[in-house]
Amino acid sequence: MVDLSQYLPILLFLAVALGLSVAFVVLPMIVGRLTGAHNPYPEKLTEYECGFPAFEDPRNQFDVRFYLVAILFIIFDLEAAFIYPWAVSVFSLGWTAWISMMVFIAELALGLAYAWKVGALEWE
Amino acid sequence: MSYSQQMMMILPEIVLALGSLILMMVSAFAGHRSARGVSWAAVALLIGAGIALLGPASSGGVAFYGLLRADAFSAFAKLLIYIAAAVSIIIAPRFFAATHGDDLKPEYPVLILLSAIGMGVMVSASDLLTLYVGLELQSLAAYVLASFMRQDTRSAEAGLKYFVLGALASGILLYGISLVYGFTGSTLFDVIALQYSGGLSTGLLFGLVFVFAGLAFKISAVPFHMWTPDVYEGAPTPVTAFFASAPKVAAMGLAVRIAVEAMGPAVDQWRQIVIFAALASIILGAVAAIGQSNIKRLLAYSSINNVGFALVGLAAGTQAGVSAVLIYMTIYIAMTLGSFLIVLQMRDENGVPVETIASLAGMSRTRPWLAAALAMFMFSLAGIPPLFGFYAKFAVFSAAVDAGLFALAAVGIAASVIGAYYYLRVVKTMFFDEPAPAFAPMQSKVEGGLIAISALFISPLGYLLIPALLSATTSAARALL
Amino acid sequence: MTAWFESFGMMHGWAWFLATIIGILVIALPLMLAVAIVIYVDRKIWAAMALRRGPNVVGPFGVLQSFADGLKVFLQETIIPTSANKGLFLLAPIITFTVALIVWAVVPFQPGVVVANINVGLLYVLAASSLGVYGIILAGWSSNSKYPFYSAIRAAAQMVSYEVAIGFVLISIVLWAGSFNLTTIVEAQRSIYGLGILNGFGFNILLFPMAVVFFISSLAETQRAPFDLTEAESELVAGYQTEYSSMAFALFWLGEYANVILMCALNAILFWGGYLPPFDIPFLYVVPGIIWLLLKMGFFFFAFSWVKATVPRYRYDQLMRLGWKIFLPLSLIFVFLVSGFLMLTRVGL
Amino acid sequence: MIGLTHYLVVSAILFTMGVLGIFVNRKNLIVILMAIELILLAVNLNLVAFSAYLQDLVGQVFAMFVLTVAAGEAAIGLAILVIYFRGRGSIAVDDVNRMKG
Amino acid sequence: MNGFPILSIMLLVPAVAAVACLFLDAKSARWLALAATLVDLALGIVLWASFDIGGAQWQFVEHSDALFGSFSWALGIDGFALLLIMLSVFLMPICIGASWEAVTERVPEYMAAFLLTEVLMIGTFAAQDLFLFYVFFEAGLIPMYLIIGIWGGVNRIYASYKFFLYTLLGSVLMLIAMLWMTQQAGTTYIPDLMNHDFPAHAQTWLWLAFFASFAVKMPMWPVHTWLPDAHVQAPTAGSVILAGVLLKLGGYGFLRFSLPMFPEASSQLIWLIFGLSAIAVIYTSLVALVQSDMKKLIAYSSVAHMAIVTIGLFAFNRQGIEGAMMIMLGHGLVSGALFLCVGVIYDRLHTREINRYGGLAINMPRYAVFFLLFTMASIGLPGTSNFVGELLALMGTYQVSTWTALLCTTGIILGAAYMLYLYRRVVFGDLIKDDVKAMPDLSMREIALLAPIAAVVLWMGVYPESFLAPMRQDVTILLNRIDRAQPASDSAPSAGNPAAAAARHHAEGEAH
Repeated sequence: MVDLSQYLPILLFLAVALGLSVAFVVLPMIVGRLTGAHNPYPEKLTEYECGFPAFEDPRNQFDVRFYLVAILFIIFDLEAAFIYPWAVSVFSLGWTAWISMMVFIAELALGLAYAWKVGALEWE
Repeated sequence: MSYSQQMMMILPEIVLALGSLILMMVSAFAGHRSARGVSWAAVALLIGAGIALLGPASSGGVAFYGLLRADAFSAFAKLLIYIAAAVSIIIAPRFFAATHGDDLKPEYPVLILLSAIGMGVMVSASDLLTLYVGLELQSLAAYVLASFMRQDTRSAEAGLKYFVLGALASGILLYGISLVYGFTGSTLFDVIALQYSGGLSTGLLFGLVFVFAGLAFKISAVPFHMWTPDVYEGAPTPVTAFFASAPKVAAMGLAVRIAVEAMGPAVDQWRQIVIFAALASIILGAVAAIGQSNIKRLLAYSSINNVGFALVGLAAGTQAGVSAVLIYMTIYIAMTLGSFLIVLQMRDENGVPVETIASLAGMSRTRPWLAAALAMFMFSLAGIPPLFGFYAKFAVFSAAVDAGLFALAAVGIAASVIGAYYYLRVVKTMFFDEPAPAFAPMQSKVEGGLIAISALFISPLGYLLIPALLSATTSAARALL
Repeated sequence: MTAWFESFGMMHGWAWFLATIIGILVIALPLMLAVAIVIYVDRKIWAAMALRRGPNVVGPFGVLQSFADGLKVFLQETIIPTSANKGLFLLAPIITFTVALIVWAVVPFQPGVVVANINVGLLYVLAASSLGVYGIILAGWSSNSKYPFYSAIRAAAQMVSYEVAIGFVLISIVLWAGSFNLTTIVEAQRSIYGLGILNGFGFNILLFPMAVVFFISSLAETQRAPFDLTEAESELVAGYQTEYSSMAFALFWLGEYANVILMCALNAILFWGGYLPPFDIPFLYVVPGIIWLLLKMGFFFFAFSWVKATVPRYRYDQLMRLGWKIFLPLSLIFVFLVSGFLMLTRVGL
Repeated sequence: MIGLTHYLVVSAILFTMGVLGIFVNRKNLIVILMAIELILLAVNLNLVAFSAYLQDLVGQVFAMFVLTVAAGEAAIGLAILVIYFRGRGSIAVDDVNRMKG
Repeated sequence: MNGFPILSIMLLVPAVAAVACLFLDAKSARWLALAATLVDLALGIVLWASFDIGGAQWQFVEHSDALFGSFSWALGIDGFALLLIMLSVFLMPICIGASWEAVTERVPEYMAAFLLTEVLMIGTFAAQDLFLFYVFFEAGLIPMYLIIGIWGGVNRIYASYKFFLYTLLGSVLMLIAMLWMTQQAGTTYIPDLMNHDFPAHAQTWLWLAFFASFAVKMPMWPVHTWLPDAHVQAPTAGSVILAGVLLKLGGYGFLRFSLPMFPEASSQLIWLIFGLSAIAVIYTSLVALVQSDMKKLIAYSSVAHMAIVTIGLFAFNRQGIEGAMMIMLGHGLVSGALFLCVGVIYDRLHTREINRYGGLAINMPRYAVFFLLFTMASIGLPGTSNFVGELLALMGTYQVSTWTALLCTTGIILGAAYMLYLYRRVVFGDLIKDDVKAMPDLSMREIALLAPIAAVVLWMGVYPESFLAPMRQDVTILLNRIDRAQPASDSAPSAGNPAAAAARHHAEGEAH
């Protein structure tokens, strides 16, 4: 199996970073209680609005174009996953590999052109 | 083998892929008004791809380090797929024009083409990876097609169901594939077959079971059939016609190829699964269809039922069995496309499509030819001679009996009588009942012509085609076994 | 350092563990310190460009301003709105800050000085920085308040849009370097092109446009001006952090600046030679690599502030257009050009 | 030492959770999409574990394909979900019942 | 006639006419149908005339392998088939004539359905390929389904379904058996199969599968229940063709397949046939006795008559088989004629209730005469066709099973009872009902329909040799084939023949 020990520091790093972040969030809350800064009351705990109660559900429907961006992102970002391995091996694989990937990129480009033309990228 | 030779083997796919990309651009730049042009161009492409099958695409053998196989089997299945796809494209424009003014979008033929490419890859696959890519290409386009009428909640719901269960099926299939890969150490069908010939470990058995379960989803065999009626009902009728024909051929072709080519040595194991699925599909498809009032749902259960019969051929696992499956699918798509063509004609005087069986009442008096054609399709689906549907059943049961599966054959064919009951109901409604309001007259000569062609094909005249069909399917089957 | 601990008779495993933890802390703690300084510097530069004085009360020239701010928020009350989803609300800043920190695990400061010298370092950078979106989305969603929600959605869309462009830009780098390992990438920039003495892909005529694209994308990725629409006060109050207070609020700021510093580092490492001196002249190597790296990062940070001070804010549609209609096609074309050029020169016809 | 079996067991658990997530979940369609991803995750875990065990790269290549195709699938699923939501105004699983038969 | 594909032509003529009918109006369709059936009749007469009695077993053979791939277009007839084909072509013009005025709705389709039925009937009798036979045999369902369903009575839908599904279920099992047989024997050619010895253990299953199909078609008790429903609901001509020809398909099947192909199984399961037949004769005769619907009565009588056919067939001797054939022919004519007679008065009064009639002898004397003739023929009065058949069949049966013969003979007596009772109630008595009084006597058209049948019925009764001669040689061949399985006889006390007994014992041993 692949030697995963190189990745162990990353795990440690993650633990340390997580510990630091949690500490930064939790400590002030404890300190707040100790110092008496912790003093909630209902008005303080309402969500931010322009001076009067909110009219509608804040998690209302939002523009479908955001979904569109999400969908396009998924496509383009993950199709790039094919290109990464290719990028480090194309020179040993030769022209066949290069042409194949160019065909693939051309298809991606056509997809982009299609999305562009049908207005999926418009934000007016 | 040179690179260009290998490219020649996938010429049909190349033609379709390039063509569909170009058409996609055309549809983006020219917009709605290009719909008809794109449709006919797509049909032309399918014809072109069909012609391209004549070359090395049908005789080339193995290409791309064993990933793909261009043989008679794949060529035959592709031919069926292209025909079904072309018909599905031709029948679409009028339906969409008639359905709350939602004009046909030029993307429709493009999606069908993309799906057809995927199906072509499926039936040519000789590696699990190719299989998966082809399957997904087909499925992804199909999901979109199912929810193509965006304003219609039923269509969206159909798309959703199709997507969820289709994705689940892919997942199950993939899980099986991962096990097969892990325990055989390869994704190439021939290597897998070697491993399977040396006895069956638990892992291999599990892999086999999951793979077959996933495939059962795709061909809508019981117990993984539950999406079929809803999707068939909800999807736009031309799309339903497409679903009932081409992907069935592709998935069945794939199932046959995996069963025979990759898991051939484990025939005793998968035969049990196939036999169970076949009988359950035949019986459930027939019984559940009885209570239906919507013609599209009825045809959905009919497709489940028919898949069961086709699986009987696969259960035989012999060359004759494979050939019988292909014969069955050939005749089946003619029957099912014909039936859906007639469903498309079911429009009230305002041109709004209707789907209830009751609205067919007395059609033999208002539209005698249409009624006669539908009656032929129904009798043929029921497998009553002298219609060609009989020969389809004859072929599969003949193969099953030759392979010694008497019980399967006997139970299966006895259950076909249940199926006959609901097919008869349609005929009864059309011929015996008092006429309901007549449908709007048929406007399209093309559709009339297609109905006539498919009706002629399944009429007794179809028997004259048996020698040709038999030699084609036999050489196709020989390519596998 | 492991060997040093081992000399005290420790087991190898423990020695390694201690050494790694110390290494991590050596990065993380100064980083937080750096963030504090950087915030101060940012404000100073900004002020200077606007002919203002900037922070100047706490400490000499106001250098302690950030620390005072930190102490203040630390002592503040943590307010959690009643309508918020409490667990997620607190989780959001934790994620943001954690993610901002962990990317540093693969950044090489000198030859061999790196916490985890993994072979797919660049992929790790991409993967870890993508996670930042979660913090923002969670913050906006869990606040259960209008403005944070809209802001979070915008921020997410913006980040993912530019991530696409960045993904393709990096491919050009990888093609040239032939590796995902960041150290290897830095080493690959040693005097390869550009008159034989310049160190850095950015000096290469084929990669320079990509360097520019990457720089601008990193602005957008960190939601710095002119792409700071998520915090456009006139529209969205304070963006997704609107409901936050105390250290939770500060963590977003810390995370944001940590990301800014990271982006500066990445710009330096990927395009401008990292710890290498800018010129491939032997005596420049006398200066330790880390100094060169810090200098380059400092330069980029200055550029970040400069932009912030001088460029007006983009509209959202302009922002998206830039990402999808200009950068993405451009980066695709450069993948073609770069790989084609390299094929011709390395493989030949 | 962690061996192949451990990976397979984890993968099997994930797979089961995914399948159960689809059939048991009665609440939200998004959860179903996530359950599908979980299944694919299980598959990828299997593939990569086998690939490492067999010293054979095909499994990893396969995993890459699964990843990307799954992305496409998720994109389409999301799109269909949006269409459905705009038509029905709900993504509760129990509301997916326009057709019964 | 060498090389002239007369059988194919006989199939082609009505087939083409059927398609043509669909394009015509009612009047032309009638004439076209009549013309086509008459042409077929003429061809049939030519066929009979040129049939070489005592010549080759199979005549007019046509064979084309290439046509269908897995099975071939093989036609050819022996004596049995010849006679049944003659029966079909003879009855068809009469059926068309019978519907001339009775059917007014959707005439073109009606005529097409009938012509199609004719094609399929001739095809069934002439087919020499196992699957070609099956196709023709089974396809007959479609036109009959439509005929009953569209032009039938009130309860037509139920009847049509019952007819269709019963028959289908029986047939599909036969198909499986056929598939196995062809695989085993390596041929689909019926004459070859008839000489193929299937293993005894398999024979039982195959025999049962075939039995499932033919028993329904025949129909044998207890699967006969579709028949009364179908008869009652079908239009007159439909009943005629159903009783006249379609019921004979079952008998023909036993004769063509069950006996020569599975002699051991036939012999082994003879108790089944005899038992069911004996029950059928008595039970259905009793049921017929209490019917108030004329068609139903005749339908039940058909079941009883067909039961005598089955016992005759399975008597394993010349008398039995020849007798069974004679009953099939005779019953085809007589029951057809009886249905026509019912149709005649039904056309006038639109009821089949026996009690609604009475005293027809007074105002419809010509009708009464014809009706009397056919009633007597049905009873089996000497001089009529059925006498010959029933006598021979019972004689044959007596040699095998005294008891069966005895029980079945009671059927003859009961038959006399219900037929005479029917005749008494309809034709005799006082003419009191006004609407009955207003009924006119037979028209020329109706006489033209009934007279030929009457002539043939008398001909068969007086000179049966014309009909026995063509099949004599075939019976011999069949007997040679099945002789080895000859069942034990309980009524022929003899000195005993050790060799035959040993052979029989051996055969039975095999069968077990």
